[in-house]
Amino acid sequence: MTNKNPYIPMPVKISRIIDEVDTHDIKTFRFEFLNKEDEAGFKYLPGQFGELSIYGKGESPIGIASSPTQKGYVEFTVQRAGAVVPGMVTSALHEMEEGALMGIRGPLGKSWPLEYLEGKNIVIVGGGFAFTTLRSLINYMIYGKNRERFGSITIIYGARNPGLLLYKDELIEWGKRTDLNLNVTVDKADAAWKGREGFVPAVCKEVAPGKENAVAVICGPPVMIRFTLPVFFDLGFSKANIITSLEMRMKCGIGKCGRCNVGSKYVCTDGPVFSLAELDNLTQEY
Amino acid sequence: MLKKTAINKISELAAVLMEKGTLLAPVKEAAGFNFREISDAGQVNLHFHNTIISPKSAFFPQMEDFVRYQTGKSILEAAPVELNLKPVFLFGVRPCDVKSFEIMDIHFSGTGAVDPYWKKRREAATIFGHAFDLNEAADPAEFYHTLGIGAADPQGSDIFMVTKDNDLLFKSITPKGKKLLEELTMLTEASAGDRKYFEDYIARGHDYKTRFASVEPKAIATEFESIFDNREFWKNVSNACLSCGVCTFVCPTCYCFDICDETLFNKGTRRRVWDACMFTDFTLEASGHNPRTNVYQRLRQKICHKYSFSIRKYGVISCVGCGRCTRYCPVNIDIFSIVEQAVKAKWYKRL
Amino acid sequence: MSFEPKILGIACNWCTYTGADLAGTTRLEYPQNLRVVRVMCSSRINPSFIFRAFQLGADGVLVGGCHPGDCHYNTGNLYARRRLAVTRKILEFAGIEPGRFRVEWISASEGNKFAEVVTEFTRQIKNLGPQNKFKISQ
Amino acid sequence: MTSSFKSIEENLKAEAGKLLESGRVEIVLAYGRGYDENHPMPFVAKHPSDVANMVFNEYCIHNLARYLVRYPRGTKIAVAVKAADCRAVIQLIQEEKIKRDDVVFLGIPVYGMKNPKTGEIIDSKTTCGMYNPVLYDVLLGEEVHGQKIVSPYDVLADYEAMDKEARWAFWKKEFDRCIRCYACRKACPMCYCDPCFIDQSKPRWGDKSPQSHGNLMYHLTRFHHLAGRCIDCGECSRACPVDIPLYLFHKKVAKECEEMFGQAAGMSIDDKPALVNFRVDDSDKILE
Repeated sequence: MTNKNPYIPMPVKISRIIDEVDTHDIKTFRFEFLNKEDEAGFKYLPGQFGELSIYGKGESPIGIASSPTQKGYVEFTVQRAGAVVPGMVTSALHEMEEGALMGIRGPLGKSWPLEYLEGKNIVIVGGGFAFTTLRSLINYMIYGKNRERFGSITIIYGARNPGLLLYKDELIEWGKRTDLNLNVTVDKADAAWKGREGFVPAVCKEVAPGKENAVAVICGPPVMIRFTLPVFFDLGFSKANIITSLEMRMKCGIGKCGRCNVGSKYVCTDGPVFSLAELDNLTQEY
Repeated sequence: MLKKTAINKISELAAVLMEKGTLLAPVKEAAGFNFREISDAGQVNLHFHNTIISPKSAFFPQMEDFVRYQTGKSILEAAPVELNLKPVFLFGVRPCDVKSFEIMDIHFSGTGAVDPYWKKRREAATIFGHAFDLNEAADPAEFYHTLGIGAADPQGSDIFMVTKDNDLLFKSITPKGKKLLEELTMLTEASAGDRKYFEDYIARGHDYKTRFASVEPKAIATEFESIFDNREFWKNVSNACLSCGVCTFVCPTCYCFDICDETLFNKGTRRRVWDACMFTDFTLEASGHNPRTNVYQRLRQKICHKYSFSIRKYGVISCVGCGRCTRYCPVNIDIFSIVEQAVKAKWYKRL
Repeated sequence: MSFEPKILGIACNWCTYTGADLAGTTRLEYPQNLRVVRVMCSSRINPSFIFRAFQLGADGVLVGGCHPGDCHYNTGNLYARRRLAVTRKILEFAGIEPGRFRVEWISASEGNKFAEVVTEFTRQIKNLGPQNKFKISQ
Repeated sequence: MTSSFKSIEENLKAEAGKLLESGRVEIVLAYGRGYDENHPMPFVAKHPSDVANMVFNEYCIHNLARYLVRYPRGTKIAVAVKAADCRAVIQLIQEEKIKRDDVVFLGIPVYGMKNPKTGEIIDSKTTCGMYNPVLYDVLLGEEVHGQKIVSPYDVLADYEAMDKEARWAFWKKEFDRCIRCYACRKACPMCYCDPCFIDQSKPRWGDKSPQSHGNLMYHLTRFHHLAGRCIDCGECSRACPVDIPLYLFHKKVAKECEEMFGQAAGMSIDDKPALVNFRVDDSDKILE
């Protein structure tokens, strides 16, 4: 994208919409590029994000939920925002139908540190809606020969109730694999739920992944992070080996507009992926 | 190359430049001077100290249109707005403001993604720098000297102008400036006396003191980092702050912007518009979370961005001491007083 | 072609809007220039509606509410009276002809009055000509 | 002739010191040193030792009522108020943003205040033209008597005499200069909405870019929101970096409100703001 204007979105078609949860406010959108060269230029890795762009509404930075191993399309899982600030883009997106055209800019930001993760035991901890880029990472790591590049993979994923779990079909597929230690939990079970019940931090403690040669990748709501981190500290994980993804208001996504500035970093270009050790060096304003 | 003309013939020069392209020069308006596109050569007025809005608006206008679209129509019909610029002559820029372009270059085109708008506008422009009048007292708000910028520094300009009695001397600094100066046949050759005067003037510019003694810029970043969490300090210096956008809008090195879709009668434009870290909703996320809800956090962001983050990220202080923020602050907050206090903050023990 | 003004009507649900209905059902004739928006009470009208209407090309704005004392919510129109009086003064000082903005109290039974007011106001706006001050050019 | 600024400063320091010492208030809002004599700043004293840094001179024009709503409800605050500032505090009490019991009015009777940008005396031109605070707990000087009383609305005469075309041309030109820095609303003691209507995205009342239509919407609506509430301190106009004479419009609206509703803003804590009030016998004439 060197010669292209980085502010102009590429046209895409919504080829599929998946209603993910019972509350119908989280949907996964599958986009196909209209121009082949755009698709070829959109080289991304798990953890990066894109700006979903609808003219007349604006742009919204969203993590990429698909894995680069899934060819021919990209997926974004989007929650309709608007509890406090009306989410213009996400509301409009939720009204759209398959076949509609819109725009994407990206890929933006830094990915999960795949090279660093190679050869290590990976512990993935996700909570609620923040599971999207972790899903990308998991699908990337378990794809074909990629799996050999990583050690054991432990997944701990929680939602408030069974109806709010994302990617239900994939969870079933992952559960069948022997090379994954999948732990899905809900805060509150319903009659049909046969899995674990309990909060993510408690499940982490129970599963107790070993710290040896291990990296924890954690994404979730602030309250989950707050109670999960101490568990990993107790397990002996160092701050350099706990990795997370920041959320910040972004506009341009390319480090120009100044909005996502935290200390001397821009979340959009220097992040959104940071290790806790890196975050410690940042000013605490995010 | 050094050339000259009489100051009262400035409108003739303006007319020539207007024929060659777009001329942006100081114009006297109700509240003071501002750089404007000149439509009448008589408007150019060099009897100014400095403009209200900095000349950054020549390269980074308050509104920059990206795309025109129509609601209800396909994205494929949206049309990017192409910048087709004639040569631009930015006339009468003060040395401190010239320096600001260099700092903004690092941000917009020197690191990471290249901002095509800034780059194109910058390439289209020829800058006529203009020394401050050394016989006039410095404005109390200014402090460019403190930041190592002389009142008559020609670096960064393509052509640099110095006033000598009733004449205006022009010296080419860059090849681009030299080429233009050669084309400006209405200017006359300067004498040897003029040349000496010019060189002396530039040297004198370094002795032209603005209000503060020099400080060590490199030390400042560290100082600010060490007091970032000193909430008491920041609350104290921001007690008066109204959290308006004046300081950032007049600043030559503030670059934050918003990207807005503005639609009327089904026709719209996606454009960038200046934004300010001092506004309450600057960091408000769609989730409702806002990491900077207090005035002190926003003022701290603004000052640390210029005097600490920028040094760490780009290696320069993102401030040129033009004094605009201080001059136009409704409650007289002075950025450099805060910097001074911060440097002393090690000893600043407040309960 | 003669000038056909665009007039925005904002009518309260309980009186003026019902009055307009009555004018319609009794087949009273009045000009077609008025487009009516129904609100629950004249006090619901944000003055910005009126500024915005003028910006988006209205040549006149007519507000209709219950007669003072008859408000469905007891006092809504009494607040509205003060507020809209200020709106009028602001428009006037900004340079908009005051005749372009009118507030009328029209009850549910006054179909006749509704037709008369609309007729008279439309004529007045026609005399004033197009409103080009606030109007945003397309 | 000017007020004795020095003695006001002395009194201010003494009273502020006493109030902080006794614990009657937690905060004193007053004026402190700026980067030079002509540029004093709003100043917050929290300790008796802070009062030494207070100043008062003819450039202490800021309306400190602006800062009252920044502190949590119930904070005991003493605030130095000139006549217009005092009316702003009263208006805030009327609007129940603060409680009378939480505020100590340090009244400053004064004339000859100057705008540091222009050096002109602002008494009735851009402020309400009163010299003595209408309400105070402590008076920091002698009441001003014998000064010429000038109606604050006199400056409007030229504009009221313009025909509507000229007035529109005047305001269009002024509003078009607006750069939307929002200094006016931030300097205004009565502008405390969060979020401000112009920052809302649903509905979006005006675009963020500084174009004619958005500027017009922002300013007219702001004038409307301040109708019957503006106490004519003139801070909006002085805060404006491009010198838009907002005070003229505010004065005009205040004048009309006073004529229509028989009440000026911020004159008594027992009043109700004119636009959240009504009289059954309000005349329909006001709509004509």
